Amino acid sequence: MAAEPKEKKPIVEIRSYKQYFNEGKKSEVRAVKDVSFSIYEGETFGLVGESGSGKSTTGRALIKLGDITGGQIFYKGEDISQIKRRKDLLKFRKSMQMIFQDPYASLNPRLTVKEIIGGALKVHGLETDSNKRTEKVYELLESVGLNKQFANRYPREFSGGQCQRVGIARALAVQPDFIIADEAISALDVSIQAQVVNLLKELKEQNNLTYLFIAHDLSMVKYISDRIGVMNNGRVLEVSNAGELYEAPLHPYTESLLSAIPTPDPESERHRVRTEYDPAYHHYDNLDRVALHEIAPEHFIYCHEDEIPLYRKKREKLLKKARQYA
Amino acid sequence: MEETTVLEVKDLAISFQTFEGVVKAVRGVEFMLKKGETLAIVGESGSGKSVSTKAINRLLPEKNTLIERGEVLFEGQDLLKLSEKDMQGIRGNDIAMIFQDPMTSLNPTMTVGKQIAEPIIAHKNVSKEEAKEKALELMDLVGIHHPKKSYKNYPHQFSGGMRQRVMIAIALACEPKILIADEPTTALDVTIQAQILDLMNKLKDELDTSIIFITHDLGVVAQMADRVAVMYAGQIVEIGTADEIFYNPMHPYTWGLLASMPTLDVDQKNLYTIPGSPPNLLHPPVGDAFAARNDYALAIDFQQEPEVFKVTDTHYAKTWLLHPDAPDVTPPLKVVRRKEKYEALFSVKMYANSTGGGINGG
Amino acid sequence: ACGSDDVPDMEQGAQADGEETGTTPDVSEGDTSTLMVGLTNAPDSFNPFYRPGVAATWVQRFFYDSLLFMPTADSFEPGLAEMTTEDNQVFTVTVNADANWSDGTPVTAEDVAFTLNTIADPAVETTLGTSVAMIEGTDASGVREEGLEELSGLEVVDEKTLTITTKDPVDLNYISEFLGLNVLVAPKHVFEDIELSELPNSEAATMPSVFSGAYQFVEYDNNNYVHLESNPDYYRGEPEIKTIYAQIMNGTSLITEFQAGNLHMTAGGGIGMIPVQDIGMLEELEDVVVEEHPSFNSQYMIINNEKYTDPQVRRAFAHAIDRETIVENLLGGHGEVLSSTYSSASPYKDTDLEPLEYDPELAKELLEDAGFDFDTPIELVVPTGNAVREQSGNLIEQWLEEIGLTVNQSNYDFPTWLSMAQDLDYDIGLMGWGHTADPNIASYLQTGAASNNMAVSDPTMDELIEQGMTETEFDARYDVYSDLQKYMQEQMFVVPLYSDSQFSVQSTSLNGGINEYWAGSLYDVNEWTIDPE
Amino acid sequence: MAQNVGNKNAEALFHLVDARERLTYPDNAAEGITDEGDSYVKTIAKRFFKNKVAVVSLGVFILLLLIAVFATQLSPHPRDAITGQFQAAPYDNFYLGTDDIGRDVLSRLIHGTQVSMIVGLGSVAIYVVIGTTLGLVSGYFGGVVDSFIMRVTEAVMSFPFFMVILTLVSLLGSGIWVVTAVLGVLSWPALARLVRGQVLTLKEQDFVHAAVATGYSTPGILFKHILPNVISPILVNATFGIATAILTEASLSFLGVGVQKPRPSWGNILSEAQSLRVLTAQPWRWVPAGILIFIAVLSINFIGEGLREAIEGETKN
Amino acid sequence: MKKYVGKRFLTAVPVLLMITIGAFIMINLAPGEPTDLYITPDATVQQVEATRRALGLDQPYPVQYIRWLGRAVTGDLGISFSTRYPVLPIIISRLGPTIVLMGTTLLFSYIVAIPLGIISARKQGTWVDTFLTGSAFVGVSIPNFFLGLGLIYIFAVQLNWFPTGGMQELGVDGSIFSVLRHLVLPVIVLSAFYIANMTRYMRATMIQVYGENYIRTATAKGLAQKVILTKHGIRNALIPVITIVGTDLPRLVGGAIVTEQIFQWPGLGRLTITAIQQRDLPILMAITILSAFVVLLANIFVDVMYAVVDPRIKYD
Ligand SMILES: Nc1ncnc2c1ncn2[C@@H]1O[C@H](COP(=O)(O)OP(=O)(O)OP(=O)(O)O)[C@@H](O)[C@H]1O
Ligand SMILES: Nc1ncnc2c1ncn2[C@@H]1O[C@H](COP(=O)(O)OP(=O)(O)OP(=O)(O)O)[C@@H](O)[C@H]1O
Ligand SMILES: [Mg+2]
Ligand SMILES: [Mg+2]
Repeated sequence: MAAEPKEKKPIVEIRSYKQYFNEGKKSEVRAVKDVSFSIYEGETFGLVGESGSGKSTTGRALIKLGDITGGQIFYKGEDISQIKRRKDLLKFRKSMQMIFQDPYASLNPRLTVKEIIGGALKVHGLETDSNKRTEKVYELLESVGLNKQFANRYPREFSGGQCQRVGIARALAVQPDFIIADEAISALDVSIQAQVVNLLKELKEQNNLTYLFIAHDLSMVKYISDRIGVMNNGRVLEVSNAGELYEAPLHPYTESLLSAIPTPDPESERHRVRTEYDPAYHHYDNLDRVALHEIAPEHFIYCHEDEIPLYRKKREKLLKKARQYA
Repeated sequence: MEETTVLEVKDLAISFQTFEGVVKAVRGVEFMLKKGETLAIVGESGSGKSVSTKAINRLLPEKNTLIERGEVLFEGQDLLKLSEKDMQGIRGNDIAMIFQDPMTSLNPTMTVGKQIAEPIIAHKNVSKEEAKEKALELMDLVGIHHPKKSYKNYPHQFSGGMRQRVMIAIALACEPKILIADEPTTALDVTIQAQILDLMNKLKDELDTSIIFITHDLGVVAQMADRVAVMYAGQIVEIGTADEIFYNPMHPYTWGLLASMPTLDVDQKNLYTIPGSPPNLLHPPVGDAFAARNDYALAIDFQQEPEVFKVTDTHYAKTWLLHPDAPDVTPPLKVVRRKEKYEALFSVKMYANSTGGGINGG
Repeated sequence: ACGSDDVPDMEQGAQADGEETGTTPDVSEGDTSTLMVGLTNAPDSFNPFYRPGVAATWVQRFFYDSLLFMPTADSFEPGLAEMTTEDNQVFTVTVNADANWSDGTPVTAEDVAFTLNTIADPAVETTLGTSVAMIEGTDASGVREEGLEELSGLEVVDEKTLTITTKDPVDLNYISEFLGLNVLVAPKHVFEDIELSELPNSEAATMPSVFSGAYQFVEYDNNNYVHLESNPDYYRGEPEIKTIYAQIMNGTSLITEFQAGNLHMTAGGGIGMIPVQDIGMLEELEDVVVEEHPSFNSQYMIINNEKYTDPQVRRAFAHAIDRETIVENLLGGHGEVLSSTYSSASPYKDTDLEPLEYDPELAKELLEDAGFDFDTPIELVVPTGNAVREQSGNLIEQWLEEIGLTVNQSNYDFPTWLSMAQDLDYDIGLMGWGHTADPNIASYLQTGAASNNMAVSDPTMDELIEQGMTETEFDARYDVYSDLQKYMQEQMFVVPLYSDSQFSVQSTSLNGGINEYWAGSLYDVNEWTIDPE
Repeated sequence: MAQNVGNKNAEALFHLVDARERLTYPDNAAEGITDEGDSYVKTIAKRFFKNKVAVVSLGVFILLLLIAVFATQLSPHPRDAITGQFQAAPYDNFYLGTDDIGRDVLSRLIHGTQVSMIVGLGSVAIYVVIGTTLGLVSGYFGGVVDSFIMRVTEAVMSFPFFMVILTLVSLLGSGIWVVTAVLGVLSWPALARLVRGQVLTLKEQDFVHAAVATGYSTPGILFKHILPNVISPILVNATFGIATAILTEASLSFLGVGVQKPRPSWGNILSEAQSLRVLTAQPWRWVPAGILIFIAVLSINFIGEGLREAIEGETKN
Repeated sequence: MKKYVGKRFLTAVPVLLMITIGAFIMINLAPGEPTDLYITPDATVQQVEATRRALGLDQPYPVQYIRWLGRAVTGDLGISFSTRYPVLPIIISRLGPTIVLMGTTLLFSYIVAIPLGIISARKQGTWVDTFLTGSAFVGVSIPNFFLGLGLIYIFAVQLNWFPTGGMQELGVDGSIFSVLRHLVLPVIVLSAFYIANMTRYMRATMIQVYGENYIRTATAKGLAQKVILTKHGIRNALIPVITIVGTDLPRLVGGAIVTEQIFQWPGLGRLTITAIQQRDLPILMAITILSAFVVLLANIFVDVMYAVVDPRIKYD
C-alpha cells in the first residue's frame, strides 16, 4: 500500500460525468449516467465493476478520446474539454498516458517497437536526434525489463506479457504524471500478470506516478490500489480506501461483487456464501436526493440521503467483525 | 464410494502442421476421470488444455492435426480409432462440450430452442415435439426465464451469461456421461461467472455427470474441482485432489501459479512472479520445459525430462525435485503459508515430502 | 446444305409428291414462304421523308414504292407511275390505275404532290432536298421558296395525273433518278394530319401501317430484325414469298449463317457488307452464289487544303501511296484503284484516266521541290470501324514515313472524326464517300458545301461542278465530268484510294434477288420465289 | 525410472541452478525472438515464396515486365514495319507469321505486352491513390465527409462501367494514356469502400487510440498508423486490379476502342479474329494473343491469391 | 422494413441525380454532333437546323438537361435520336434478351458454383480442391472474347452444333428451343467467369464458416456432417454470398457488352455500343439510369436479404 496520503491534492476530478452514445437515435446507449470521483496525486485509484458498467468509457473520456455528453472533467485543475489548441493538447497528452487491455491490439502491428516508443518521443519533441532517440528507447525498454534487442522487432513476435511491457514503455516514454491502466493485465496469463503488476508498482515508485487502474479482477485491484471505486450500470456506487472496501463493503452491489470472486482456496470456497444484488432493491423513484454521499471519511456511497445512517451502522458492524478475525 | 473410471487418456501426443513448422502441442498427456467427479485442468495459455480435451471428442481440425500416439479409452473403446460415424453417436450424447466463447459458439441464424433440441433429435429416438418439450425443460433447468418465449429467440437476443446457459442446456440435452467445459466462464463477468458455476455444480450433482473443467483461474478451480491437473507446455506436470494441489503442491510451476496470485487477505510488498514466458512448442526444449523459468531448477532439468513421481495414491508430479537425490527446497512463502494454514485449520499433517516412485497417472 | 441425295426416304418422297403433306409446314428447312435477308447495317428510319442511311432506304423500298424503278444503272421502268415529258421541263406523272394503299384507298396524284410538297416544306426534317431541288418553287437545296404555300411547279391534273414543272429543263434520266427513284411516295391520308415538327417521331413514320409496296411492315425489333409480310393487294401482283425477315448481324455471322443455310440473301451495298477478306469463304459454298460488282462507294485520303495549299505536295502524297497493294493485298483484288472520284460503277468514270502511279522517289522529289518541311509531324486520322480502311491507314503511315515524312496516326470513332474533320482539326485522314449513279459531287467539293471537310475552295472546281449540274445531256455531262476528273487528279484536293467491290450473295434456291445494280434490285421483289429444297 | 539417473553424478545433476547459471542454458522460450527478427514484409515474402504456383506466376509476370521493358530489343522486327508477306503463316524469322499488312505478329505481341503492363500498372496506380485517400478520409472522419464521399462512390459505382469507359475513350481518343487514366479514374470506388471498411474497424482499435493519446496529429495517425495496416488488403486488391485492367483494356481493344491502332495491344491483335477467315484459317494471328492475355491475367491472379494467403495467414496467427 | 426500403429509395435520389448529370455532361462532351450522323452529306444548313430543333439540340445544355429530367420523371425517356422510336420500348425490348442471357448465366453459374465451392471447401487441401480452385482461376482469367471466339470456332464453325450468334431463328415456331440453342455458347462464355468467381467466393466463405465456433458446437453435438452442412453451414455462408449476388445482379442489365457483341445477342450491350457510335443521347441516358437503378435495387435487395437470412440484422 502506498504511503499514507499526506497532503491530498486531487490530480483528477470528475463531476457528474455522463456519456451517451448515438444520442437521440433508437440505438442510444447511456454508457455512463453519473460518475463523480477524484484521484489524488500519487495514489492508485482502482475502478471495478461488471462488464459494460462504463469503466473504459470513463477512462477514455478522461484521456480525451472523444467528447463527453455531460458533466465536467478536471485534470490538474483544468477543464479538459477546454483544451483545444494543439500546443495545449500536446501538453495534456504528454502528462497523461494510457495502457490498454489487449496487449496486441494496443500496439500497431506494422510498426517496430522502436518506432512505437520512439514515435511518442518524436511527437513531443523529446528527443529530436534519431540516435539519441534510439538510445532513449533502449533505456525505456530496459526499464520495463526488456532486452534492447527487441527494439527492431514487431509486436507479434512477443508474448502477451512482453507486449504489455512495450505498451508500458510507450506510456512512460513521455514521462507522464498520470497513467490510466484499462484492464492492463486482464488478458495476461496468471504467471505473467504478477510480473506486470510488480513492474507497475515499481515504476510508480520510481517516477512518482498516479494510476487509474481499471480491472475486473478484484484481488489484483485490491492488491495494487489505494482507493477503489465500484461502478455499476453507468454509475459509481461506492468509493473507499482499498482496505476498508474489502472489510466493509457497504453497497449491496459491492457486497455481491466481492462475494462472487472465487478464491484459490478450496476450503474457503466450500463455505462461501454468495450474496446476489438485485438492482430493483434500489429503485429510487426520485433521484433528487440520491447522490454519492460520504458515509465516513473517504468512504462514499451512492445512495439516498435517508440511507446514510443505515450505511453508517452497517460500516461499524462490518469493521468490528473484520477486526475480530484479524 | 464405488469409483468407476469413465474415461482414460493414455500417453496422448498431438502436433499441428503450421506455416512455421510442427507445433508439438500435446506431449504425452495421461489422466483418468471417475464417475461423478470434476477434474479441473489448469495451466497457462497454449499449454495444451483445449487440444487434449478436444482430442477426446475428436474435434481437432483434420487438416493439420497429427495424433502422434496415445489412446482415449471410453467405455473400453479407443475413441481415436472409432469411425467418424460411431464418433457422431458419442459426441453430444455420451461426451458433451461447453466452450469458452458463448458469444460465437451458437449459430446466429438458428433459434436457440432449435439448437437445444438438435442433439436430442440426433441421438434420441424422439419426435420433434418431444424434443421440443425436452428442450423447454432444459431451458427451465438452466435458468432461462420464459422458456416458451425464449425458444424462438435468436442467440443475439441473449446476453453472454444467458448464451452460456444455452450452451449448457445443449451440452446436457442428452444427459452425457462426460461434460467437458473449456473455460466456460472466462468471457463472463465475475457475478455471471458465479451463477454459471453454481449452476454447473447443481446440475452435476443432479445428473451425476463427470466433468472436465478447463480454466486458468485457480479461484474457479478451487470452487469446482475434486481433482486438479496442472498443465505446462503440453504436459500434465502435476495432478492430485484439489486439496493436494492447493495446500501441498509439489511442482514448482504450481508453486509459481499459487504464489503469484494476490489473495484478498494477505498483504505483500511484491507478488511472487514466474519469470520469462512459456516455451515455444515449435521447438520444445530438452529436459524440463519449465526449467528456464524455474527458480528451483536443477541441473538435470536442462538435460532430462523429469519422470512422474508419485506423492500419494492420488497425487503425482513431474519434477526432479521429488527425486531422492534432489536437494530439499522451500517453496515460496505463500505456498508454505497455505500448507500451514490448512494444517492448522484441520489440525492434520498433510504428509511428508514424497518418497519418489514412478507410477503414472492415477 | 442439308439432306442427303443417296437414300430418298419416305418423307422426302412425300414432300416431292405434293404440297398438301402437312398442316404445319416445315418452317425451318426448305421453307419457301419465308425469305431470310442478312443486313450488316441497321435501318435507321422508316420515315419516307427522311432516310439518312442506305439501309433505311433499302428496307423502305419493300413497302413504299417510288414513281419509277431503276432495275439497272441506266434504265428506268414505271413503278407507281409513269413519267413523260416533251420539253424536259414539264413532266407528266401518271399514277398506276391499279395502285392502292394497303388499306384500300387508291394511290393518287394528291399523294405524290403531298409527298413532294412535304419534302420541300422548310419545317420538315428531310434528307431528300436535293431530290426535289429541280422543281419550280424550290431553292437550290430543295426547300420551298419563301412566300409560297405549295410548290408552284406541281399541278394535280386529276386523281391519277399530275404535272411537275422544273426550274430549268433537266435530263429525263436526272429527274427520273432523283425524283422518280429516290422519292418514295407517302400516303397523304396518313401523314396529312400530323404536325410537321412531330412528323419524324410520329407513329406513322416510325411504325408505318399503310403501304404501297409489295410488302407490309410488321415489326422492327431494334437492331435485330425487320419483319415484313406480303401485301396481297400489290398492284403488280401478290408476292410469291409471304414473309421476309431482314436480320441485322455482323459480317462474321452473315457468313456463318450462309454456311448454316439460314440466309437466302444479303443486301449488299453498304447494307449487307461482307468483309471483303472473308468473301472467299462464301465462294466456297456450293449452294450460294456470290457475284462481285463495282460499287459507287469509294475511299479517300482527305487532305486539309488550308494546310496543304500546294497541289504538288498533295500529288506527292498520292505518289507515295501504293494503292495497288491496298487493293491486291487488303481487298484480295476485290476492288479497284481510283484514278479520281468515280469508280467503274459510275457511267461517268473517265476510263482513260490512269491513276497516278506509285513512285516514292518522285513523291520525295516533288516534296523537296515544293520546299516541304519534312520534320513537322503530319497528323493522320484513321476512323475506326472499317477494317480495311484501318489497315490501309497503317500502310499509308508506313509509306509516308518511307519518303521521309513524320506521321502520327491517331484513331477515333467515326462521329468524333467527322466533327474533327468539320473543324479542320486534322492534316490528313481517311474518309469514305458514297456516290450515286448521278455524278454530282457538289456536296463534297464545292466551296463551302456541307460535306466539304477539306476546305476545298477552288473556282475552277466550283465552275465544273456547276456546269455538270446544269447540263442535261449525258454526253455533254460526261465531258464536263471527264474534265472535272482530270482537274481533280491534277489538284489532288483529296487522294482517291480505292473502291471496294460489292458482293451480292444469295442462295441458289432464291429465284430473283439482287442484281448488278443493287440499289434497284427490289423492283421485281414480288416475283421472287424460293425453290423447295 | 528415478534410479536410472544413477547416483554417480547425482551431485552434478541434482543441484539447484541459480538465475545466472540458468542463462547459460539455451532459453527456448525466448528462441522465437532471439534470432534475427523478421520484418512484416519478410514474413509475408517467406510465406509467399512457399507457394509454388505463386512463385512461378511471379516469375511469369516479371518475365512479361522485362519483355515490355525491352520490347524493342527483343522483337525480331520493328513494331509497325511492314516487313513480310501479307497474312502469312509462320515462316523464316516470322515465328508467329504476319498480320494483315505484313507486320510480324511476334514483334507486335511483344510490344503489346507494353500496353498491357502500362495500362495494368498505370491504372492501378491511379486508382489506388484515389481509392486509398478517399477511403482513409471517409472512414476516419465519418459524418458528413463520409456521407458525401460515399454518395459519390455510389454514384460512380452505379455508372454502367463499360459504357462510361467506351464513351470516355471515344470522347478523349483512345491513346494508351487515356485508357489508363480512364480505367484508373473509374475503378477506385471498390477500393475506397474496402479501405473505408478497414479504417472503420481500425480506428476503434486500441493502437489507434494509443496513437491519439500519444498526441499524434490526424495526418500522422492516418498515414503513419492506419495506412500501414491497410496496405495488405490494398496490395491484394491492386494485384487483382492489374489483372482486371489488362482484361478490360483487351476488351476495349477488342471492341475497337482500345489503344490506338498502329500501336499493337493484345486485345486489338485478338480482335482481328472477328474476321471469320482469320478465326478459322489464320490461328497464328489470334491464338497467341489470347493465350498471352490469359497467361498474364492468370499469373497475376495467382500472385494476388498467393499474397492474400500469405497476408491472411499472417493475420490469423 | 418497409420504411427502411422507402428511406433507401429516398437517399438514392441524389445519387441518381448525380449520375444523370454526370452522364449528360459526359455524353455531350463527346465530340460528334448527333445530327451529323443522321443526315446525308447533301443536307442543307436549314435541314440540319430542323433536325437539331426536332431533337431539341438547339437548346443550351442546361435547358436540354432540365427538359430531359422533367420528362424522365414522368417516365418519358424521350425518343431515340437515331431511330426516332420512343426510348422506353426500345430499352424494354433489349432488356428482355439481356435478362434472358444474364439470368440464365447467373442461375446456371450459381447452380454449378455453389456446390463446387462447398465441395472445394470441404475437401480443402486435397487434389479435388486444387483442381477446382485451379479451374476457378482459369475461369476468371480467360478473356471472355477469347473463349467466345474459341467456342465459335469449334462448336459453331467446325462442328456446327450451335449457331454462331443471334438469339433465335426468326419465323420459327417452338422458339424456346431455338433460344436455348442460341443461349448455349454465350452462356458458357459468361458463366466461365461467374462460376469461377462464385466458386472461389463460396469456398472461402465455407472455409470461414467451418472455422466458426458454432460449427464446432454443432460437431460436438454429434450431428451428422450433412446436417451440419445444411442447417448450420449453408445458411450462414449465404450471408456473405448475398453480397456477391448483389454485385452480380446489376450485370443482369449491363454485364455482357462484349459477349453480346461477339454472339450478336440483341440485348442492351449491343444497344449500348450502337448508341455510343451514334451519339444516341436519350438511349445512353436511359441505359445509364437503368443500370444505376438496378444497382440501387440490387443494393436494397442485398440489404433486405441480409435481414431475411440473418436474424441479427434489423432495420428500423
Ligand atoms: N462507441 C460506442 N458506441 C455505442 N456504445 C458504446 C460505445 N462504447 C461503449 N459503449 C457501450 O457503453 C457501455 C459501457 O462500455 P464500457 O466499455 O465503458 O464498459 P466497461 O465497464 O469498460 O466494460 P468491460 O469491463 O467489458 O470493459 C457498454 O454497454 C458499451 O456497449
Ligand atoms: N488448429 C491448430 N493449428 C495449429 N496449432 C494449434 C491448433 N490448435 C492449437 N494449436 C496450438 O497448440 C497449442 C496448445 O493450444 P491449446 O488451445 O490447447 O491451449 P490452451 O491450453 O487451451 O490455451 P488457452 O488457455 O489459451 O485456451 C498452442 O500453442 C496452439 O497455438
Ligand atoms: Mg472496458
Ligand atoms: Mg483453450
